[in-house]
This record gives sequence, C-alpha cells and structure tokens, in this order.
Amino acid sequence: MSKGCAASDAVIVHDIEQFLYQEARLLDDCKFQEWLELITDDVRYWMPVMGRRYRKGSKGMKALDKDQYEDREFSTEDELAIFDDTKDSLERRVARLDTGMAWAEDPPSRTQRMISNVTVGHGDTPSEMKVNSNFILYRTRGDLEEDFYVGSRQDVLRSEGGKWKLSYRKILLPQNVLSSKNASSFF
Amino acid sequence: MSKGCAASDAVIVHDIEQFLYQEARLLDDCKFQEWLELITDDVRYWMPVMGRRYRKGSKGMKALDKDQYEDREFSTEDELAIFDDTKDSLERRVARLDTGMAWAEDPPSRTQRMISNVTVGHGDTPSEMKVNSNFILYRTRGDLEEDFYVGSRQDVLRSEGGKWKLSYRKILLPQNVLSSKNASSFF
Amino acid sequence: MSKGCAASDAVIVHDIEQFLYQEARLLDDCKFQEWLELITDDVRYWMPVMGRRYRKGSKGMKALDKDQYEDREFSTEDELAIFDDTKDSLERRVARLDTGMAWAEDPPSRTQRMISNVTVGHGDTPSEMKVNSNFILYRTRGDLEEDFYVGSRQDVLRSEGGKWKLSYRKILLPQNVLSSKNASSFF
Amino acid sequence: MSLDVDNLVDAEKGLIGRAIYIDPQIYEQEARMVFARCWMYLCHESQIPKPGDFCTTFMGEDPVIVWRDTEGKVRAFLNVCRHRGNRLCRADSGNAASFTCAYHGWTYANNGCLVGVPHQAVAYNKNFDRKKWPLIGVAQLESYKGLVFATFDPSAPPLREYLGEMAWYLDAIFDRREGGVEVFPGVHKWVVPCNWKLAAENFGGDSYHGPWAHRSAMSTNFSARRPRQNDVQRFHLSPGNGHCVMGRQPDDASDAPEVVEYEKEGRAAVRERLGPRIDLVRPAVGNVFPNFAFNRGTASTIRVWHPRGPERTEIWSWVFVDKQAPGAVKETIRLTSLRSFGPAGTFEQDDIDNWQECTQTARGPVARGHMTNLQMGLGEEKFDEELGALASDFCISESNHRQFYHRWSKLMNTKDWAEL
Amino acid sequence: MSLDVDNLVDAEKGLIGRAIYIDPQIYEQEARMVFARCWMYLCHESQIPKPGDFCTTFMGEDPVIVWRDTEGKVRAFLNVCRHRGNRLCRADSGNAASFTCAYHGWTYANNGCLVGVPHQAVAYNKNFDRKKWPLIGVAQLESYKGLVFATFDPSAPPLREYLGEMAWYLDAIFDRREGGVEVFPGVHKWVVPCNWKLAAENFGGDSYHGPWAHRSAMSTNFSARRPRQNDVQRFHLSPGNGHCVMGRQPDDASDAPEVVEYEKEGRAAVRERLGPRIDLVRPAVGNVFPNFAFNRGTASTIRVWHPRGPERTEIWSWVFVDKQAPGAVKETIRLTSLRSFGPAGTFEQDDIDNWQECTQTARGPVARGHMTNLQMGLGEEKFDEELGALASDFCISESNHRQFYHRWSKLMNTKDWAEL
Amino acid sequence: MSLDVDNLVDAEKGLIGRAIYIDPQIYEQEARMVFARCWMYLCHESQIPKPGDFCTTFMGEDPVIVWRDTEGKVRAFLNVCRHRGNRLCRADSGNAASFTCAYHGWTYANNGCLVGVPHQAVAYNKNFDRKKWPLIGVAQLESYKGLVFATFDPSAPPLREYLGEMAWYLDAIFDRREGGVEVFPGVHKWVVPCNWKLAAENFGGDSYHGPWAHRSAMSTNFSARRPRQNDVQRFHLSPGNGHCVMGRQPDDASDAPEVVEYEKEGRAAVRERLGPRIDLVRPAVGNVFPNFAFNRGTASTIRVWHPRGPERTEIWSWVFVDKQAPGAVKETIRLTSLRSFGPAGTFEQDDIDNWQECTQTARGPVARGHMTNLQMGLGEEKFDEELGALASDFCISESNHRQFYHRWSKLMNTKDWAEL
Ligand code: FES
Ligand code: FES
Ligand code: FES
Ligand SMILES: [Fe+3]
Ligand SMILES: [Fe+3]
Ligand SMILES: [Fe+3]
Repeated sequence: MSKGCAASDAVIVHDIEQFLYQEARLLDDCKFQEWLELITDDVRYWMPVMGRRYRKGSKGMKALDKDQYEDREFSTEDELAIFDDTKDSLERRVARLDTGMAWAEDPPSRTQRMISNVTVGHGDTPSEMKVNSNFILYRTRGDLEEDFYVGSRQDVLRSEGGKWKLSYRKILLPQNVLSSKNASSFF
Repeated sequence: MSKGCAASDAVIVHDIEQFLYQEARLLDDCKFQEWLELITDDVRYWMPVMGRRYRKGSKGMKALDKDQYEDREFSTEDELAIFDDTKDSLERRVARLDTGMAWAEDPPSRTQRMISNVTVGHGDTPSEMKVNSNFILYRTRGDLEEDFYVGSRQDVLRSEGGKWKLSYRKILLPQNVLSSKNASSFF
Repeated sequence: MSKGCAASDAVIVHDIEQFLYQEARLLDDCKFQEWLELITDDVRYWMPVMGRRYRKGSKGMKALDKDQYEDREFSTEDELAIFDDTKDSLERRVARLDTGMAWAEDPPSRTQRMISNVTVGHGDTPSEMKVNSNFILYRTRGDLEEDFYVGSRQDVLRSEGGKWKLSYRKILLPQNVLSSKNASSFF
Repeated sequence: MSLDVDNLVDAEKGLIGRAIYIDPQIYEQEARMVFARCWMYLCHESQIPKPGDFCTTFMGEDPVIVWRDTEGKVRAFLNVCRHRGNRLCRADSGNAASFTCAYHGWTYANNGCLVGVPHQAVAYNKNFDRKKWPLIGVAQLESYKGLVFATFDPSAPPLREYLGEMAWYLDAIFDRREGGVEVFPGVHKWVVPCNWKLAAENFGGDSYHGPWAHRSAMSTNFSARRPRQNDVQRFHLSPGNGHCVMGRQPDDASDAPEVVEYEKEGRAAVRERLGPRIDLVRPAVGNVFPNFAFNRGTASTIRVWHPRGPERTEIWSWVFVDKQAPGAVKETIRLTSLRSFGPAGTFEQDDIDNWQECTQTARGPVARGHMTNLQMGLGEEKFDEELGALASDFCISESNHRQFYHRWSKLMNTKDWAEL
Repeated sequence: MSLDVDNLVDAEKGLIGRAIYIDPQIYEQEARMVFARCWMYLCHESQIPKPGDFCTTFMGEDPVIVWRDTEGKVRAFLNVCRHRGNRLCRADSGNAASFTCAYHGWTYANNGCLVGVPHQAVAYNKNFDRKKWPLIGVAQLESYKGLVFATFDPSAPPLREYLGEMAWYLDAIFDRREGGVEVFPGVHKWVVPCNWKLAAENFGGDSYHGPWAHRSAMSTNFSARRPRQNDVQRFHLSPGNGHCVMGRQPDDASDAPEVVEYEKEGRAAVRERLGPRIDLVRPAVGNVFPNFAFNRGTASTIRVWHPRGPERTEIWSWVFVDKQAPGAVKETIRLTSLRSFGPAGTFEQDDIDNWQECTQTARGPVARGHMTNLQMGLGEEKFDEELGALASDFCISESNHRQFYHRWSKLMNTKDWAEL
Repeated sequence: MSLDVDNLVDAEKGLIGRAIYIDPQIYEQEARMVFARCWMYLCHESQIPKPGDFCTTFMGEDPVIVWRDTEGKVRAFLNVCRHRGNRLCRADSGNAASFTCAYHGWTYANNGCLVGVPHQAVAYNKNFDRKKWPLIGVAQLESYKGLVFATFDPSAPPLREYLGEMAWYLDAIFDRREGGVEVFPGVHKWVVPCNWKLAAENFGGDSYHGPWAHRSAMSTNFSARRPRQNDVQRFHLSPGNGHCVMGRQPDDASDAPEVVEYEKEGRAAVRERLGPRIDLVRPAVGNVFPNFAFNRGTASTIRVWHPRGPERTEIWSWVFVDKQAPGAVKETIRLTSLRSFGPAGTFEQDDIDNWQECTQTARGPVARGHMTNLQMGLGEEKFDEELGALASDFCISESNHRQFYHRWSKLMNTKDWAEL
C-alpha cells in the first residue's frame, strides 16, 4: 500500500484478512451458495497451467534463437488453464454438486484452507484493492486420501454496497504435474 | 463480531491471535505446565471422531427411511471421541509425559503449530469470546517420521483476571482414517 | 512485548508481519537481489542441526554420569550447522544462482512460504525487535517433487533509515533426518 | 506358490523368525491362507439395528458391505460392483434399500440382487442374466452374541465350531448381563506402522508388558488396574484354534468405584448366565484368531487389526458396555476407554511405538536372521479341564503367543481344514 | 520371464481377470511387450514448429526428447546422457541447438550427435569414438496428420500399417479442414490412482457410463451433448489392431450453437476431404492403441495415459481445435474443454473416481478372483465394410473393450509382430 | 537366490548395466553380499570419548549401537532387543550404563550383557539363561586411526588387511599431525533419491565432473580449488579391494590462505609421520569400499552412504579437522565445509541432482537396456609401485570407477573371501 497511516493500513489489512477467512470458512463448510454471494457478476476466476523451462542464461542448453527465448512458466490468459470461470460457470459448478450425482464429491471432500501472507495494495479504481495471499488447501476424502494444494492468489476485491466482493482471482499452483487426482475444490 | 469499530475489532482479534500464538509456542516448546495455566478449571477439551456418509439427496443410495437419514459425519458429545478431556485429565496427561516412561514421547516428538484464519465472535457471556481457527500441527519424531494434522478449532476464551483462558475447545480433524500412528500432541 | 498500548502493539506486529510477508514474496518470486537489500551487513543467518536425545529423567537409559547428561537437541553456534552465513556468503549464494550453472536450481524450484504465529518482543537495543515466527516452506521442482520444510525462526529486525532490516536469523528445522534432497532455498 | 513357514515358527522352542513380520511374499500368502479362510469379525449387531442399515468394513484387504436386508437379515457382500469392479458403496454407514454404482448405474438391493442394469433390454443380449451377477456374498455369515462374523471359505467349519471353547470366553465379555452389550457410536480408525500380528499377540497374551510399558499411564491414574501378587495362575488361556484370552482373578476389584459397584451388584446374575467357571477366572483381554481383539474393564474396547501390507496395520477400535449398565457406569467407561485406547490413548500410544520398532528393525538382513524369544513359561502350560483351555501356570507367560503362532503356521501351510 | 495372460483376458466371453490392473509382474511385462514395442504418441507438430524446438515426454516410463533439428526434421531420443545415464534435458519445452549434460558436460546437438566431450583429446584414449555415443534415437518415428508417433521396436510395422483403417478416423478428427488442427499452448498434467487401461478402455468404448456417470455435468450445462434415441447403430467401431472409436450420428447437432454453425458451414469441405463415409458416422471419441486418446466436440481433448505403476497413471491432456476455425469457436472450445476435462473438469473428475475404485478394489485377493464383465452386446458386433471396422449394433456396447483387451493380450503373449 | 551380476559389470570394457542401480532383487543381494560382509564405518572415536558414551548408526539397513563400555572398550551391537526385536535405543547419542527396552523392560549393560529381565525368577523356567541372550555383537570391530569399523562377517579378513594399502591413504587424511583429527559435533543427515553407488563412485573417482558440475560454486568462491594444468598424472589411485582415492599434486596450494599457511608450517612434521610418499601425492578425496567417503581440504567432510532401497540413500556427513590445528583454521574449515557440503552445500546440491537423474532414468525399460560408459582412460592405468596403487595416467580418468565396480561385482558373486 502506498504509505498512509500505519494504523489505518493495519485496519484495512485486518478487514481484508477477515473477509478472506470468512470466505475460506464458507468453502470449508460446503456453503457454496453463500460463497457465490461474495463474488461479483463479472468475476474472472482463473488458474493457469505450469511448465518447466530453463532459466534465461542457462548453460544447460544453447537456444537456437536466443532473443526469442522466454522462460515464462505459467500459461497466459488465452491459453490452457485449469480453471477459467465466470460467475455463470461457477454457479453451474456449484449446482452440479447439488445434483446428488457428483460422484467424486459424494461423500464430500473435507477441506481446510490456510490463508496466510496477506498483503494489500491499491486497485485500478478507488473501490478496488489488490490482494495477494498464499494458501494451503488441505483436502481429505475416503479413508486415507490427503492432498495439499499449496499456492498463491492474486485477487481484486471490490467494495459493493459497503461489502467486499471478489472480482478477480488468479490462482497459481506451482506444481508441474499435479499430484492430486483432481481439483474439485474452489481455491 | 457484531459490527463495532473496525479498529477496535482489529485490536481484539490481534490480541486473541497473540494468545493463540503464545499457547502454540508453549506447546511447541514442551512447556506443558505453563500451558495448563492457560486453561480454565472447567474446560472441555474435545475432539470427536469422523465418518463418511453419503450426502442427503445422493443418488448413489436409496435410503429405506429417507426422513430419518442424516448425513452428519462427526460424532456427538456423548459418543466416541479422540479426546474428551477435563482439566484433571489434561493434567494427568501432562504428568504422564514427566514420568520418564512415556515411551512414545521419549525422545520427544518435535512439533510446529501453524495457527491461521482466526475469527472472533461474542461468547455466551460478556467475559467470553468464541474463536475459530484453522491449524496445521506438524510433528516429526525419530529419523524421518512426519505427520501433518490439519484441522480447525472452535474455542471459547474467557477473561479471567484480565487474561484470556481457554474454557472450551472443539477440535475437528477431518481425516476419516487417521494417517498418524497416534495423536500424542495437544491441539 | 512489554505491556504497552494494545492498539500500538497491534500496529507494530502488523508492520513486522508485513515485512516478513514482503520478504517471503521476494524469495518466492526469486527476486534474490532485492531480498539481499533487506539484510544488514552484519547478519548471522544460521540453521543448526538436530539430534535425538533421551529426555532428562528417562527410564529408557541409565546415564553413567547423570549430572553431565544433557538433553539439548540442536547444535550450538560453534558446531556443525546447515546454514551459517554472513552477508558475504549469502551474496555469493545468490550470485551462484545467476551463473547459469546452478544445476539443482535450473529449471528453478518453485516455492511458497507460509509465515505464521508472528510474535514480537523488544530487542537488545532500542532499534531492534526480536521476532518469532513459524513457517512452512513448500518447494516443488521437476514433475512431482514436493518438499515441506516446517520450522520456526528467531529473527532480530533492526530499524535502519526508517526501514526494517534483518540482522539475525536462527532457523530451526526439527526433522532429524531431512527428508528433502537439499536445502537450496532461503528460509 | 507357497512358502513353508515351519522354519520360521518354532512354537515348541518359543522361537520366531522375523520374516513373518516383513516379507512381502509371506504377507501375500497370509492374505490367501489366513484372511481369505478364517472367520472374520465384521461388526456388532447393535450398529445396524434396522432394516437397510449398513456399514462397510474389510475382511483382510477385501472391502465388504455388511447390510441388514429389508427383511431384517444381516448379510455381507464384497463391496465391489460385478460389472467392472468399482467400489459400490463409498460411505462408512447409513441406511439403504439399494446402492447404485457410480460408474454405469447398476443397482443392487440389500439382499445382494442386481435389480437394475440401465438399458439392459436394448443393450444386452438375452443370454445376459441379471441373476447371475449379484453381489458376491461371503461364503458363511453367523452371529455370536451380537458379534457378526463371516468367512469367504465355504469349507471353513461353522462359526461355533471355529470358536470352540472360546465361545464361553466371549460370553463372559459380551453376554454377562441381559441384553448383552452395546457399542458407542463412532469408531477410532488409524494406521500404524507395524505388522498386524504384533498387535494380535499383544492382546492375545502379552501380560508381560503392562507393568513396564504402561507404567506411565498407570501411575497417573489412567487405569486403576494393578497387577497383583496373587494373580498367579491360569492367567493365560488358549481355548484352541489360536484364540487367546487373559483373565483376572475372579474377585478382582481394580476397576473404577462405580464399575466395581456395578459388577458387585450384578455378580449373581452373571454367575447364573455364565455358570460356575466365572468363579475361577474373570476373562478380560483376548484375541479371536486372527485379528479381532477385546479388552473389558473400566476401559473397554473391541477392535480389528486390518492388515495393510507387511509393515502397516489399520486399527478400527470401538468402545462397548453392557447395555443395561447405569448411565454413570456407561459414561465412566466411555471416558476411561477413549483416554486409554485410540490414537490419543495413553496406553495405546506406547504399545504402538513398540510394535512399530519390533517390525522395522526386521528390515535389516542381519537383524532379521535372529529369532525372537517367546520362551516365558515354556513347557509349563497345561490343559485345564475346568477352564477348557491350555493355561499358563503363572500370571505372566508367553504360552498364548505360542498357541497363536502355532495356529498361524498351521493355517499358512495347510489347505485342508480337516488337517488343521 | 513372461506370464501367459490368456486366462486373464477372455474376450470371447467378455470376462477380464483383475490381476491385469494390479499385478506388478504383469505391469513389468506390459512395459516390455506393449510400451516398448507399440507406436506411441509423442506430440503434435504444432507444438514444435521451428528448428530447435523441443518438448520432453515419455514412452511408457522411458523419458524422451522430441526435437526438431536445425534442418527442420523432427527427431526423438531417449532423454538420457550416454555417459552415465543422467537425464539430459530437464525442461518441458523450449528451443535448443544443443543440450549440455549437467554432470560432466557432454553436449548433444539437436540431431542427436555427441558434439562435445570435455577434455576428450587428453583424457580419452583414441579408441573412444564420439560417433558411437550419440543419443539413443527411437527405432522409428513418423507423423500422421500432424500427430508425431514413435516406437522403440525396429520390427514394428510402419505407422500407417499400424494405424490401419484407424487412419481415416484420425483424419476425421484431426484433418477435417484445411490446415488440420492446432493445440492450445499449455497441458494438463496430473497423476491419478488407477491403472492406465481403465482410462484407455473408457475413451475407447465406454459409451455406457456417460448418461449416468456424467449426468450431473450434463444437467448443469457443462455439455450440450445428449444421447439420442436414434443413435442406434454402429456407434462403436474397432478398425483393428486394438484401436477404438466411438461415433455420433452424422447429423448430430448437439454442440454449442457457434460450433454447430461452424460445422454446418464447413460440411461440404469436410465431405470433400473425408469422402462419403463421413455421411455415415461422425467419429468423436477414441483411443489409439495403447494409450493415446481423443475427444472431439465442443469439448475437445487429446491425451496420453502414461503408465506409472500398476495403480498409477499420469494423464497429459491438451485442448485442440481446427486451425481455421473462427476465434469465437476457438474460445468456446477452449473454455468448454477445460471446464470438462483436466483436473478441474466436471466430467473428468467423476471418471477418475470410478477408475480409481475399479483399480483399488482389486487389492483384495478375494475380489481379485472374480472376473469383471464386458458382455454388453457380446456376439452382436459385425464387421462393417462401409466403415472398415467391427461395429456394434447398438449405441451402447462393450464391443470396443473386447477388441482392446484382445489386442493387449496378444501383444503380451507374442513376440513376433507377424503372428499378431 | 543369487543373481550373477557379471553381465552387468564389464569393468574391462568400462560398461555398466543400469539394473544395478534400480533392481530390487540386486538391492536385496547387495544387502547380504556387500553390506552384511564388508567392514563398515561406524563413527570416529572422538564422538564417544568417555565410558558409557554411545551413538547409534546403521550397517546397511541394520540398526547398530556403538557403545563405549564402562571399562572404556568400544563395542557395537545390533540395536535390537533379543526378546521380541524392539529397537532398544532410540536416541542418536548420549551416555549410558545400560538401556532398558521400552516394551517389557529387558535391560542390557554397555558390554552387551542382558542384566535385567523383569520377573525372571518367577516367570521363566530355569532353562532360560540370560547369558544366552545378550545383545548381538558385530562379528569384528576394529579402529584405525580413530575411525571405528565393524563387520558382521566373522570370516572377513582383519580390518588392516581389508584396508590394505588404503591404510596409508587414510593416514594421510586422518593422521597427518599429532593427535589425528576431531569431528565437529553435529551431523548432516538427509535422504536423497539416488542409488548409493552413484555417490560412492563420485567420491571414489569422479574428478571429471568438478569443473563442469561445480563451476557455479567455484566461480562464486565457495572453493579456492582450481584444477591445474600440471595435475597430470597419478591423480586417481586404487590401492586395492575397491577402495579409491583421488590426490592433488603434492605442492598444491589452492586452499584458503590460513589453511595453506597451516599446511606449510606443518609440512615437515607431516613428512615425518607419513614418509616420502607424501612428496608424490596429496590424498584428498576418496571412498573406502563400500560406503565410507571423505574429502580433505578447506572443505573437509567424512560421510556414510546408507542404502535405503535401490533409489534412496541416506547421507550422514560430518566435518573434521586436525585436532591440533589453530582455532582460526578450524573455524575456516567449519564454515567452508558446511557451505560446500550438506543439504545447503553449494557443491553437494548439484552432485545430488545429477545422481538422482542418473538413477531415475533407469526406470524406463528401454533406457535401462543401454549400458553406461566408464571408458575414460581405459587401459591407461598402471600399477604404481611408489604409490602402492593402480594409478591413472591423467588428472581425469574413470580408472577408479572401474576398480570400484569390479570389486562390487566380485563380492556380489562370491561367497568365499579367499576367492575374492
Ligand atoms: S462398474 Fe458398476 S455399473 Fe459399471
Ligand atoms: S552423465 Fe552426462 S556427461 Fe556425464
Ligand atoms: S521386546 Fe524388549 S523387553 Fe520385550
Ligand atoms: Fe498394552
Ligand atoms: Fe467419461
Ligand atoms: Fe561433486
């Protein structure tokens, strides 16, 4: 955040942390409809895919065309993604869970989200804040299945009617080959 | 919390977070006697057991008696539990560790508690606060043994003589079959 | 912290948390040069090694010389360590990563640091604060490799020119046999 | 291919080769020769009281549904869809008229019949007969005093014969009072890094470890039990077929005060039900071959040691109590039991740590080459007519261990029940 | 040592022994007899368009570099340094004239030649000849309509012969329009707890599961597809050699509106390219033996089932689209595909859960002893001259499964391609 | 059952079959034929200076206690209770008159005697003799210049004979100055995903990788070492029995300034102790067969490669220094060593990454079929009378690797030491 009063900064960060914790608890408690209410209608909910690339300057390979060599590892917005959802598709994902036939979630996964390292910056408009956080999403299902999804998020929160809503979320999972059998949870 | 001043809410949450961090550090440092001092004499320290149930409305099964079908997965207060302790039994658990013959804890487990997602609400009396938190309790012992206990807690903190004390703790571990050989730590 | 105003304590802790989060993000983003700028020239960056010892009073063994028996498990400052670095050696570690020939880090590890349980106390001088925190350093590399380094840190932060800098860090990893193939990240 | 395990179990000399705890080939043979043939404990009837009630469990590593059908009959089936082998039911318990497989929708009623095959009429030809593809039932299923057992082996002897004289000892645990016992809802399930036999032998006969391994828990009042000087004889009983029991003295009064009171008050009724033998011994702890164990006292548990590989066991442990016991007694037993047994149990933790290390040191080829010692009281056990069991002559002994492993090695080597 | 798998695959009766999904020895034999011999899909040419472009993948469990050399020729090599066996390239993709091994610095050019050996002149004696130590190339490499395949077996038939009549079905997926298809950058890679054959058989012929297993996704509009009453015949096609395809009716219009529009507009052009057979069937889903699968529709995916042990499969899945499709169609296909397939795919999740349980219940020795059922439409399939394939006579059938496993068992038992 | 590994190790042609790094059956044979027979490094005497001092370690996968008894004699035992095989001691180090087993309380004194059996008099019959159940001692234990070694094989030759000419090279590392060396308290222990032999061969003879694999660490001053043009000959030495050493030129001065100074000052004293051979070579890095390695320089380490399955090695690594070195030299060596070696070591990281990939690419059956290349300097090595070792003729060579694997294959195939 641009340097304002430390105390008021602390309050804003606190406020946003509490928003993220409430959001996480709704998801952990499978209250998906209530979760949808925290999301703006124009949300982009996006998780790109990862790859492994040699660093620029690596001596392990000699690029044929050095100038064009890129070491970006995450896919861009028009490429493949794990999630690339709108409010509508998120709503349908939630509706699917309520059909009684979403087999991979019946009995349901049990999840626990640990949100940490929350930092806040000004957004593109006065009503928006850019929020970075790290997370561990722990999921257990069946008898002994356990998954730890560890990553970070870049959110935009927008103040609507005095309440924060999520208007953009970019989720980065740094694992190249996902070790979980699915990503059936919301991040 | 009911909407008060954001700044004072922030201070209360901060204060309780610090209490939980101090508590966690005492446990990580094996200072069990000091930990007991943070606990009221009438505490209930409770960890129910988990089960797996089809969701209500599942098409994977047809209940014979649909009205009676319940999809609750955790045991209730009068059923089996992993922990169901009083101050006295907690004290005896601690005393046991000091006998020099608590074999599963000698050499001791080394633990690291990560407390996160702390939210606070008013309690049943003015001196009490309801506190929710998530945790990862990491335990390592022997050469390579590692356990990650991931769950959530519903606490009641009571102000006694100007200090917070723990008067109720409900610990939820969502794993159905615990993958750890024991639950020899305090949560 | 010695008991001051709760609100101002909250602000200080907030401030230091934000410092630690920013530091963690620089490391997660591989911005090592910027990270070095957060470190004082006289830093000691130290991670002792662990051992397993019977508790004092254990009945599993009978010491020949009971008075001399020590159950300390971490190495001391003049013994073996995993890290024992100065600003200079940290700079050289960073420089090594930029040679294009640090094979174990090319393609680079992807890391996610979860900092939690931050508590703060007065330091030895007015410009210093003692800061304790717990961490999970998640690292993934290659296809499916994942490591969870879980531990705690005892830092000293010093105010230099109105900014916090890290002047001492002791990192405790409680695992006896490290289950990771290396400790190629900064903690 | 079968290995001869005779050189690994020398019950006569009280020596055990440690490969039986760690060798994958022996584990595989055990799955076929022990777990696929013996009577296995499934659940207590009180857990599935109503028509449609079911719970899922395992017989060895085979997943099983125990299911009370609409007529009220308890049945058990492999929890496996006949079509492509999907796991049919994914819940631990509940109530169901039928399950429908999540893959293609085949539906099975609670009597095991395949009652629905989507598109059968149009997609399958007429040779396909639903009646030929019901759930695979167990070969035999019987209850004994509320305890439901089953076996996959049609040639196994009937349950009552398999239990033999052990039946009376089960009576003395589970059928002391009118109404028998009930199991508290909820189960402790966890995975421990040891071979299952180390757990089974412990509950079957390891009186020796109590005073040392559990002294910390006893000295901090997690149990009122104290070994007594006069617990001298006939403490370990092997009623045959590998089953094992340990007893207390008949007049033992080391339980919690309210429990002692309850026991005293009911003593006559118990004697009436169980006969005079109950004046000779009070059965307390035991293991029904191979992997069903119990402990009865202020801390009361029943449990199954599910094998999960040579070095891994999944423990399922319940707390039980006489159905007609007063509420205060039930609450005392509930609390004392869960503080002693289960993942946070003050007794159980120390046991498991030892079983783990007894298993894992066998990884070393040199260590594995040295046999372990089960010689306590070797040759001193005698068949006791009054108790109907081979009995040790002292309050600590390894006589039960020897019987347990003797039975195990016979089963491993012998296909025909008649030769056992 | 080789096991005879004949008793595990009875394609004529439609019965499968479950050991093929779980037995480590069968898995090992599969590695040698199936994955080291068959033509394996490597990548799409559009992923490595320029000289020096490379991507890394696996043929079975063998790591492979696919590399376009400086002259523009696509080559494939074991991703293994000839010196001490280090993994040469550790990136997924990029562009390289050469790679240098991280251990001792041997350097290989993109034609596979060993072009640099540090200190060779002084340290190696003159018998050491760099030419004898190039990267190990695959035995054969061929592209078919942009799809790059290779085999380690020099005696394997040429790709075109291996594909046989399947080639036309690949045309109908990947070469409908001028320019063929392109693959969106990025790949879903994840590990699932099932045997790879359960995934392969599913894409090869499991029309049966759709309406039940995927009803939740269909009813919430993650797909516009609906099975139709008149999808009656010739839906499952086995063009030989274990390859399998499922079709839609030729006039199917169940895609997203913009996709339907695009298909309609291009219908004549497609017919011109593919011939009149396209008026009989619209190929949609299939599996090229052994482990390359595709689905074409509003949701379009190509994928490889990499074996990773009997109970583990690593899925690599891409989204593809006709190169000349309009931007809006491409975006619809991108979004619909990633919401259906991949780790967060609403269809894929439910499939995988079922494949997992079909695999894991086979751990039990009793469950493993019961064969699974592939009898749907048994004996009703007929060779269809027009389609050049064995065709089911109904819109759901297990005829393709039977062909898949028949081929698999032949390969497992037979060393000589001529006898297959 | 034993496999003949001759076709996997062709030391004469410098070719290695990769199954030796990955095959579970070979690993199992290795446990019996190599680790259960060879002399294994246990610890340095300075780690257990006082009566009662102990540390725990492993010989292969067998857990061992090294224990100085009350009389001051160093002994070593299997860390296994004779009763039921429990792990007796669960600490890494400490001081003890006796240990008491956590299960039933058997107590063993530091001379290995079983000195306490609870209730022995009343519970065991008189045939039970405590004397017959002491801790299992190693077959032979000897120290060489502070280095404690043991073997489980009573027929193994004495340590001095086993070391042979390697003894002098150990002198040149560990006994240069009066008082020998001391080990800094604390040990690096970590698990790495590679076969142990890749680590052993690396320290035994892999001079080749340094300038490339470690250039990043050298160019950022983590080491002052630079390979020199005149390091031309006799750099790799195989003194027999599979032991390997690499040397520096005798006048090497590439250490840190204070270390160079210290070396210079002590040069005469060293020559006096070691004789004139020290003017020909300065031993620096090496591996005592099978799994004890050392590096001496500004960075100084000793370490054991504990096998933990074909693809896993547990490294235990210490830092050592001449006891009589000045404090500043000790501190320089402490810091330089821990920054080079260990989990955060700037040298060690890159080594391990390569060993990992050399192991894991062998998972592919095709890759596994191609032998790796150890042909550098093939046929150019000669026995050097002055050095008492087979010596390479150039400063980089794979002559030591060939000797290491030659010895390994002989041990794998031969039961009788006399035939080795
Ligand atoms: S697997 Fe159960 S219906 Fe197909
Ligand atoms: S292993 Fe590749 S250069 Fe040596
Ligand atoms: S196992 Fe050691 S005393 Fe019984
Ligand atoms: Fe016990
Ligand atoms: Fe599907
Ligand atoms: Fe090296």
